[in-house]
Amino acid sequence: MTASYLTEETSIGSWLLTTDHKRIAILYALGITAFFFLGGAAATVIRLQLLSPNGHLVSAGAYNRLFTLHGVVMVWFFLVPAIPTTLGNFLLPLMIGADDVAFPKLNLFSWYLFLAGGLLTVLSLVAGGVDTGWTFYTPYSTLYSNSNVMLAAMGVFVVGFSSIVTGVNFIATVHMLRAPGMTWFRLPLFVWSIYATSLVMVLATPVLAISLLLVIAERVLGLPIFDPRFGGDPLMFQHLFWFYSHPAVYIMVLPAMGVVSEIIAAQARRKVFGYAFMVYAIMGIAVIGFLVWGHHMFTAGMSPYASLVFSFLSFIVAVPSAIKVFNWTATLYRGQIAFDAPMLYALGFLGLFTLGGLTGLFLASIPIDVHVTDTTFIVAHFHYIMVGGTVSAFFGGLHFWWPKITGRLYSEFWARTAAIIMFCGFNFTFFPMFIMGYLGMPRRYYHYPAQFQPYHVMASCGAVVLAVAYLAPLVYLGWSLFKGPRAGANPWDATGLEWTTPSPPAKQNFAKTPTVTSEPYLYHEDGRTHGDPRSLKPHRRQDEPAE
Amino acid sequence: MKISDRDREIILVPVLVWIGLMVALAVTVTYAFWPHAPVKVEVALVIAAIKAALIAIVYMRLSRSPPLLRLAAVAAFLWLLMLFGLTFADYLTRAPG
Amino acid sequence: MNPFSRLFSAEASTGAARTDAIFVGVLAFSVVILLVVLVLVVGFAAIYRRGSKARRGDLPAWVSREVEIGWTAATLFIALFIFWWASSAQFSQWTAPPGALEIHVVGRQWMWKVQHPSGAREINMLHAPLGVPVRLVMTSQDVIHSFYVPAFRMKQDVLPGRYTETWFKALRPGTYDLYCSEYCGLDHSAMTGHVVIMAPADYARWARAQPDGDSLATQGQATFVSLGCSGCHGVEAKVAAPPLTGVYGRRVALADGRRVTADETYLRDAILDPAKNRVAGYAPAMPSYQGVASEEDTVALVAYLKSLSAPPATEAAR
Amino acid sequence: MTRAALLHEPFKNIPREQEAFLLGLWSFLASEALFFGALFLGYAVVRHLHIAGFDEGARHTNAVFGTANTAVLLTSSLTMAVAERAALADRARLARIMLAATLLLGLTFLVIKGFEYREDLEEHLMPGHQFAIPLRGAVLFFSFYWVMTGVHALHLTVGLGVVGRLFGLSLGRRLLENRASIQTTTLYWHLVDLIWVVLFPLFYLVARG
Ligand code: HEA
Ligand code: HEA
Ligand code: HEC
Ligand code: CUA
Ligand SMILES: [Cu+2]
Repeated sequence: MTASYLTEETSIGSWLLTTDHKRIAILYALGITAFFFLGGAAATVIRLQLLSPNGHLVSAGAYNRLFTLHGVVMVWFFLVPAIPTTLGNFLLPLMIGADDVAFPKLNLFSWYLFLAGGLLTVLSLVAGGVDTGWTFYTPYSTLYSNSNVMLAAMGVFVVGFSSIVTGVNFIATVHMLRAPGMTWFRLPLFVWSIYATSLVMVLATPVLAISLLLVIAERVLGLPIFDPRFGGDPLMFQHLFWFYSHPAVYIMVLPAMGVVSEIIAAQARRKVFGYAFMVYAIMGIAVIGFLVWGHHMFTAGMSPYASLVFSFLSFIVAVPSAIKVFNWTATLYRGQIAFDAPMLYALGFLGLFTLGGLTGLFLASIPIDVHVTDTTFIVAHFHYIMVGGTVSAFFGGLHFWWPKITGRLYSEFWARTAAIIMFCGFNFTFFPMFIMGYLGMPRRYYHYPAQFQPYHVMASCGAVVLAVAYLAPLVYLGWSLFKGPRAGANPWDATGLEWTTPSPPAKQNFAKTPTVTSEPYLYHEDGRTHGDPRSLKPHRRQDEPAE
Repeated sequence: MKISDRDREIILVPVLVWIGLMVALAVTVTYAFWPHAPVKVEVALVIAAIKAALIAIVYMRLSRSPPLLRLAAVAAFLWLLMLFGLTFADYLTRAPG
Repeated sequence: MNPFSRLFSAEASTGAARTDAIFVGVLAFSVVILLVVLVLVVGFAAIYRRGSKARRGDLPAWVSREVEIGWTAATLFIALFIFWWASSAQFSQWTAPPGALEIHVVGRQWMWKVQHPSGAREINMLHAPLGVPVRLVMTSQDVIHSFYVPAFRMKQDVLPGRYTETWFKALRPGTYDLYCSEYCGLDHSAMTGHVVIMAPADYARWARAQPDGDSLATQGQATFVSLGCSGCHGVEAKVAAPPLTGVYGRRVALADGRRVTADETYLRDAILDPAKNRVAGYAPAMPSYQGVASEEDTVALVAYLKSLSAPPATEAAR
Repeated sequence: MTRAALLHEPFKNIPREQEAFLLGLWSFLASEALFFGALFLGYAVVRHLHIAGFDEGARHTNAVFGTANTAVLLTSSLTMAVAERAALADRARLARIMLAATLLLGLTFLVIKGFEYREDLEEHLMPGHQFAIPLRGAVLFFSFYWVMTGVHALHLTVGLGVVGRLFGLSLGRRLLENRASIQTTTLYWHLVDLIWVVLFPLFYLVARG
């Protein structure tokens, strides 16, 4: 057996100075895992504190720092980079038949930026934390907060720059390095989704950078940019912030949609239904997503006419998401559906994203939003999409490509069990928040009126279940690294160039540049067989090594 | 010394554009300081736009770039339009005062 | 009371019932859509599980581009319908009906200060009459807060440096929770209070019984003198300053050519930021009272200036 | 060194690699456009809210410095454009001279800007307790003035770095091989110039005469 990208060189230096996209993906994965558990630890303390209406597990100031840390870390250091920089980095070149991303050194540089941003943020934590909420609203963040706003904002600024660099890299890669015959409409949907995500990263992130820069300028140099005493307008900050942060939610969900498309097609052994529409939907979400940011400001003191426009556009942006949901559903029709762990995660995504997305429609309706904005209803909405949706999809993708990345097979039993526990624990944690949110429970509340306690207790119990489900993969995936059976090149019998390479791939992805001659997802041949099981590949993945 | 085609491309075109830019600069400064001239801000911005376009199209070679690169430039412009358009949808329709 | 027994907390204002109706409507749509998706997914998953005997093969002819366009159009239609329904309900209700009782709210870390037209003041409490539209004119002394009364389904951010407003018409007497729902620092979760809705006669009695005495406008009149406004705007003033009788609601021509209607925000700006709207035909002599007049002074001054317009808007409701 | 040696992984041919560099850079420029665009937006919004104060502030900047700097920067764009065209046409000497000129002009800009900043500070135009203009809004004008010119100067400094690198290569006679670097550096320099062209009227011209 020839050396894989993992074994070719093994020194620490060969990792830290690598320009191999696959190794960089691993580096990112390590960082992201650390941040996920850091954010998760904060969530754990939040949930413990909220067990009782006026508990004193932590102080009010510490509570505020905890949810800020949780939001900042989970959004910028976990979910925004999660799929693009790990699965995206690993798979993008493989899927389009390239040997690496367009600018390999820049790719490594981007990881160091990520690391630097992360260190700054951790530093702000060590130095006492930040208490502004992940939204950094002025004038609280500029004039009133006594916490380390500057360090944290700089951390986010730097990691934003890392985002931009990664986006630029991926855009150039998709445009310039597709293998011969890999036309745009032969690209796997995952590639499309990463491409769309990159566009959003490149065009939205600079605006976040500016909004944070202005906050820093006001705090450090005393320039009264948002200071109402001097006529500055705090709402301007909100416009700038949400111009980034709404598109950013699509940075967080588009790659997940890509992952799910791959998994569902492979597990249902069916061509993705309405491929072209899926592509239009991805691009539509990416572009229209830039036009709806004002829906975070319905009660902020914005002009009612602007609210109307933003509400309208928010309903429009829901339509491409609907197209995707229906197409995934239709892909199942007449399939040969297997229920391996990745599929369980993908189906979990489908349900939870739909529910979370539909509650987005509630929020886009102005009268409802006036009532529920800044309540736990919002908290539930975005956890449904981001945790129920994207994190599930991330886990699905991780399991799906685990054999490719590591060359090992994980325990299917434990993986399915974890998937199911995760789904249950998730609903248990966050569904109560919809109810108490509609009853009026404000978010970011350290103490709360006693009538909400039953819901909070439910949520906290659910969170325990959820924590177990998130810790489990650490164990069984870790175990598989050493003891798992070796994986063949294509354990799922899936289409896609990445499966034509050995598992794990060699350092140079393709000994010979592949030529593409057909559309993606040609699973139909199986499906044609009118349910005759004999012509099928074995039910589960093939566990024997290929070579 | 006679000007070859190459020199024309290398030197003449950039110099002509530079002359255009300097003239525009002179015009915009003069107009700005002209007492009581109307629509000053608008004129200044239009001239700035012309200068920016000259730089982008000739110096940055948008006129000869592959469509893809032009698309990137156009995208930047469109996205700026969204940013300004919708933000001012708020500010211009706020209650008077 | 058992909180599981009902999804809705009390609907205590006209707006509450409206919001709940829209909520239930959107909920119905969503449940149907969610059920359709779930039934299809689970159904397909069961029928087409790997190895089942169900018919496979190419898709039937009717499943094609048209289906795709069909459900896109249907979704668009539903989305637009919900938008239209929710927004039209909201838009007709955006501003308070004329003649609403006007109560001023000033938020600060971490309390609510309320000033009634009668001059009564209270903290973390808002007494208001039943069945009368109440308009809240609000501002903040420091950071952004948000005035939230779940029972009214009503919320409005309260911003430093400007007025925001909202309104309600209470339908049921009682005491309701008031929260600050925009994160505002350490004691954000302690910035709560109560709204007490009482019969109009009781409200009038309550207001009279408050020790603060003078009405807000009268307090404003005193401030008008003590801050020296009357030195310029008074009858015998030597400075040429616009007369302020009837200023509220007037169309004012400004020096830069704009014409605006003098509302509360305009009056507030005139006091705190006169450079913003210079009145045409006068020297720009009006000084800024930023830092001199507190938010409460300003509220009183604005109330006084409004009382100079006949008929005083606040009088009708009383 | 031969041209072929310049082909980097993962590219298979040079024209594609070149175009990839250009596309990458243009994407980055689009990002930069939104970066400054957000600042322009801030300026526009606050000016909309405080026209009088903004215009008063704008009368306090020094239009002589501003105009001189615009001329300097436009000229540097000329020299940079010539440098690029010369390098691509294999005229190393001309390219080297023009790169040096660009560096000098860029430095001149920073020096002039330095003098201007000093004067601004002496006139108490830095927002703070001693700020010179009492009119409301003026202090916001100057907040944007400092941030935007500062961020621009930072970009220019980075530009000097990358142009300096090219100049270094040209000294080592290795300039002509680095076509991608030449083109991307030129684009970046022009963008920095372009942004100044828009900044200039906003800070120096809007309320004169
Ligand atoms: C990945 C993250 C993500 C995603 C994808 C979304 C998607 C959507 N979001 Fe969400 N949102 C957040 C993350 C996300 N959101 C976060 C983090 C916040 C809070 C930030 C904070 O304040 O801290 C927030 C807040 C938020 C608000 C502001 C609430 C407030 O603070 O007052 C609004 C308001 O309109 C909103 C709307 C929407 C809409 C309409 C969509 C749509 O894109 C959803 C589209 C999907 C569907 C609609 C489901 C599938 C469709 C069908 C099954 C067909 C049926 C559909 C129709 C009939 C139209 N979101
Ligand atoms: C983007 C991704 C993301 C993710 C993945 C999560 C994951 C979770 N979040 Fe998240 N959350 C946000 C994004 C995210 N959140 C954002 C943006 C906010 C808004 C912040 C703000 O208001 O500013 C928020 C706010 C928020 C709140 C509201 C706080 C408030 O308003 O007062 C709550 C409350 O329950 C909560 C809970 C949870 C829980 C239980 C999880 C769980 O899914 C987490 C599960 C994971 C684990 C439990 C990890 C397991 C590891 C361990 C258990 C190790 C423990 C180790 C030690 C304790 C040493 N979150
Ligand atoms: C030094 C003189 C002076 C003082 C003191 C003064 N003003 Fe004025 N005020 C003016 C002048 C002159 C104008 C018209 C020009 C302008 O808009 O600046 C004006 C305009 C106004 C307007 C706008 C009138 C309109 O027709 O639209 C209001 C309202 C107002 N002042 C209220 C006040 C209040 C309240 C105070 C005290 C807190 C006050 N003024 C103190 C001189 C003064
Ligand atoms: Cu005041 Cu939160
Ligand atoms: Cu949003």
